[in-house]
Amino acid sequence: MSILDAYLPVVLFLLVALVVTAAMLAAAALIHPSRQNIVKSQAYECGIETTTDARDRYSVRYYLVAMLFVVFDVETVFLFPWAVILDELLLFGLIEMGIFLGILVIGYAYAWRTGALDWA
Amino acid sequence: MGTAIAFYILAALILTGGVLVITAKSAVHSVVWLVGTIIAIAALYVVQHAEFLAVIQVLVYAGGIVVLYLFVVMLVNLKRPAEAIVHPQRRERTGLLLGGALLAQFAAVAFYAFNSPQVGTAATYSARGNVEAVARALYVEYLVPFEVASVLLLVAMVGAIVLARRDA
Amino acid sequence: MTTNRDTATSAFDTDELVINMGPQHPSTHGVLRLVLRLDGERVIDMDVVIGYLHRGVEKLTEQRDYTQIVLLTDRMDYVAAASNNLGYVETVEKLMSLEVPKRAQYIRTVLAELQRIASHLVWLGTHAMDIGAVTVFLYCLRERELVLDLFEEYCGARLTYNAMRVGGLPMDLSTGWEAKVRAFCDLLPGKIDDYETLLTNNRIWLERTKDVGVISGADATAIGLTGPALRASGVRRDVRKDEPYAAYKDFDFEVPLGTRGDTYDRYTVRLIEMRQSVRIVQQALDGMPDGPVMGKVPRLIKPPAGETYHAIESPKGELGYFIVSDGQSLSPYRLRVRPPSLCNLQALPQLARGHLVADVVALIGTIDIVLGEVDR
Amino acid sequence: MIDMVVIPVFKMLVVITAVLSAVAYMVLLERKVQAWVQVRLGPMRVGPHGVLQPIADVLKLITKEDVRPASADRFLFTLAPILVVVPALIVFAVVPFGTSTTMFGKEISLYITDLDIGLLYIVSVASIGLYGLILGGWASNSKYPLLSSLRASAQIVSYEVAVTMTLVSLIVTAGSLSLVEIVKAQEAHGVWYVFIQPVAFVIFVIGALAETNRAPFDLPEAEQELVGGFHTEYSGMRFALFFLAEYTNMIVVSAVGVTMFLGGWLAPFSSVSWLAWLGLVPGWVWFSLKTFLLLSLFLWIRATLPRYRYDQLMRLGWKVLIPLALVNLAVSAVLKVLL
Repeated sequence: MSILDAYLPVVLFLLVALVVTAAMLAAAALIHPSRQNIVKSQAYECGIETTTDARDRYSVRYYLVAMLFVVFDVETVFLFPWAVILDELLLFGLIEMGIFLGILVIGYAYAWRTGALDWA
Repeated sequence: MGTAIAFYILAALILTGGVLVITAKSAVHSVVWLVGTIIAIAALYVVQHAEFLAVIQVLVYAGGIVVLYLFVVMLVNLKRPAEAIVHPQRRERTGLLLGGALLAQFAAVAFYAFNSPQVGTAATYSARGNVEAVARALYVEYLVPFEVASVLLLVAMVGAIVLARRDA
Repeated sequence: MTTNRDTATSAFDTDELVINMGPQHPSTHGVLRLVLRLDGERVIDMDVVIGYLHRGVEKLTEQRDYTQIVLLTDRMDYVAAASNNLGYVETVEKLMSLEVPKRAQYIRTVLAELQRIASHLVWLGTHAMDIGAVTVFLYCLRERELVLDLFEEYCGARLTYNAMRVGGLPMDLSTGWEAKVRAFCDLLPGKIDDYETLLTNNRIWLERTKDVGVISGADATAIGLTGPALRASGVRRDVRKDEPYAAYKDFDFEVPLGTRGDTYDRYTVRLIEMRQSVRIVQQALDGMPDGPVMGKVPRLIKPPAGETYHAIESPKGELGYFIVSDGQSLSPYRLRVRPPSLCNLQALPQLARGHLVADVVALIGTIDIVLGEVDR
Repeated sequence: MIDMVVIPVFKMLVVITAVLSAVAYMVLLERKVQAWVQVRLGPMRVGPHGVLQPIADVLKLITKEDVRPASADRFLFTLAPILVVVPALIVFAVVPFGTSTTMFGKEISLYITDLDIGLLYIVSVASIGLYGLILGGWASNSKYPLLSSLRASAQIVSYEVAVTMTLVSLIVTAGSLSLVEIVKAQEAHGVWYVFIQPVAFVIFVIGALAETNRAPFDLPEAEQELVGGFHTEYSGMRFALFFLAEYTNMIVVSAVGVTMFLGGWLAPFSSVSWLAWLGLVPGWVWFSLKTFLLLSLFLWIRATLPRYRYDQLMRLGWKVLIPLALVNLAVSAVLKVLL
């Protein structure tokens, strides 16, 4: 089986899932009533008219979490192929990944020390 | 045959996505189109038998870096008036310059690709799968770049913390 | 690393987010509105906006005769109507220097303590639910139903009892009621153990309540906290002990105190109070005297000219009534309530400052407010 | 053509139908389990013991008006629910429900496809679902949903790191990224990986709860705080899609957990001779049963525990689970090399 044969079902599944989802939305759109009015289409804020805009600048912490995530994400990406062939690399693999992770653990420790991992 | 059809469909999707990224009015819409483009590129990798690269493309770019973009787009409120644009023409000039540089780079890559001997990608594709080929290349042949990558990640992490902590 | 939030204009500067919590919000325990100013999810400051449930109870009393007012008091703290009744009738009795029969005093004490249990059960259930432990809520309400059954059998109503009269009680106990109360008293401690199994040593519960909303005894006194919220900060103040009313001086019970004044202490203090209430009820039933339940009261209740203040320990704290009579009218010249919910609510901004949004919800729960009483 | 398209599409429709009905009945099951824990009955009105309640729910959601806030971003408001549902569904492409079965004289595999990088496929596709949550909150242009979607995205990415690391330590043990191969490796080892990697399993379950926004990590949806979360402004079918995605994701993580740790379609006690008859039960039955048990654990936890606060949740993710997962990975790797 070639690689494309294995991936064709994935593409088909994507299309099927999209069609099913769209069909659900479309079916509901045909059936459900639509009686919009001004009050109904206000954004919810506990019954009070909103005075300030919701789309505002947010705490930088969210950004920091995303940044740290990207770093760790890339790190785990390196781990996956390594884990697969660890039985070939053996001690060599252990040491090279030890160095790789060791360097990252320094960064992790730095993040811990500076409080970047504390939300509050 | 099937590969060719897939290639052209995906290439069309990627180009459309790319155009939508730069023409979308809202920055958030741009980010959404960027995700679509990245996924289409990932599919193109699969067609090129680089399935590992494809999932990594989705996992790291679509699932990580673009989330970061989205946060940035949300973080810096784009509705605020731009503060520091003194010369609008300067921005245009910079844009033209960068665009030109990019085109030159494309030309160079294309020129190089046409004039160099074929690199055997298929040869490295082993029977037990793509991941192992990548793994072997990464952890045996390119050991030093791999270890250097961890330093790069360390710098990224420290840099992010320093930047974010500056005012907080 | 210096804090220069006021002057910084860099791209990492965060805008303050002003968000309304309430009046239509599931955890504000009624129609309370909090205007939160947030940095991320951290509360910088908040304004408490009240008045959405204002019905002018105090003004209405000027148009009602003294017996009718009992009905109005029901609707203030509507999860503890009997306590409201008790505070009011005792104030009028004090104003008129009426003697209340001993049996009536004992029954009033039983009712007030059952009411305390019911009110604390509602508090525990909603407080736990605000923190996400939904099951505790249903368990608490299950036991509260039993208290409501007892009240229903006593006076016919389950929420707004109108259970007391100036000078005594409207009716004596029905036969068999005392046995049912005893059965409930035997049952409840085991049930409280059940709640404690779910919460007291639960890691998440501890993390959510310990060191959240800490207030020192001095601060608590200064801001006017009363009731369990005050005692959790280590201040020994309980009207039942300090200025005994009804039949409290006849009974032996402890007043639990907290040490740190955090949400967890307020939780444990109220749990112990429920257990102590059971003790009081049992002692009252054991020593229940015979006799009439209504004292000698003139047909028309018309207190002499004068004014008086009297307070009781309602489940939420010191509930005081101040009544001014002109000596001629059948209605008070002025009636003023000192509602514990309102006094305790004043502490909310101070408790919440610097905490996260999720804590605000826990703090509203921990100070145990009823908006009917806050707004009146 | 039949092998390439018709049979796979048929399988996909079967999977989607099964997932959709499983979701519908999981909602009922959740309400019933919660009710039993809380000494009440749960839905009883629609059908005997409420068994038709899911159908009533679906009808209600379909016929309900779909309100969109005036200030919302039209395009993204509609796109967001689709973006959460589709990734949740297509993850099932690589989940093996069993090995194969014979139908109409043809051998049909009980999975849609077997990818060499199956596990990475799951991780990466699942990461796309995040956009639906962020965009749903942002497109609503309403404060509570926006706070919630920021919470959701930070929470999900935080726990994704730990969960992915536990998966890596499992791959160290199994030596493959294909889910079919991982189950076969468990068969060959003669032991489910939950017994080899118990710590990884615990981290996985905790992370799974957090990534699917389930109690005690249901902060993005905490109705007591954020009145419902990123889908506050949604109603009707678009809301139903968010709902569908959440429960589909629960099934996904349970199915992945079963495949990775609980032997997938394998029958239990295969080494005990007098229980060998358990192997006669079809594999997909075992698979469903184990998934169901893991899901019930989710429901049980929800009925028991209070909710974490945001900083505590982040601390648990970054300061407890990630180091633990790293240590676990190191130990697994060292043991693998030495033994």
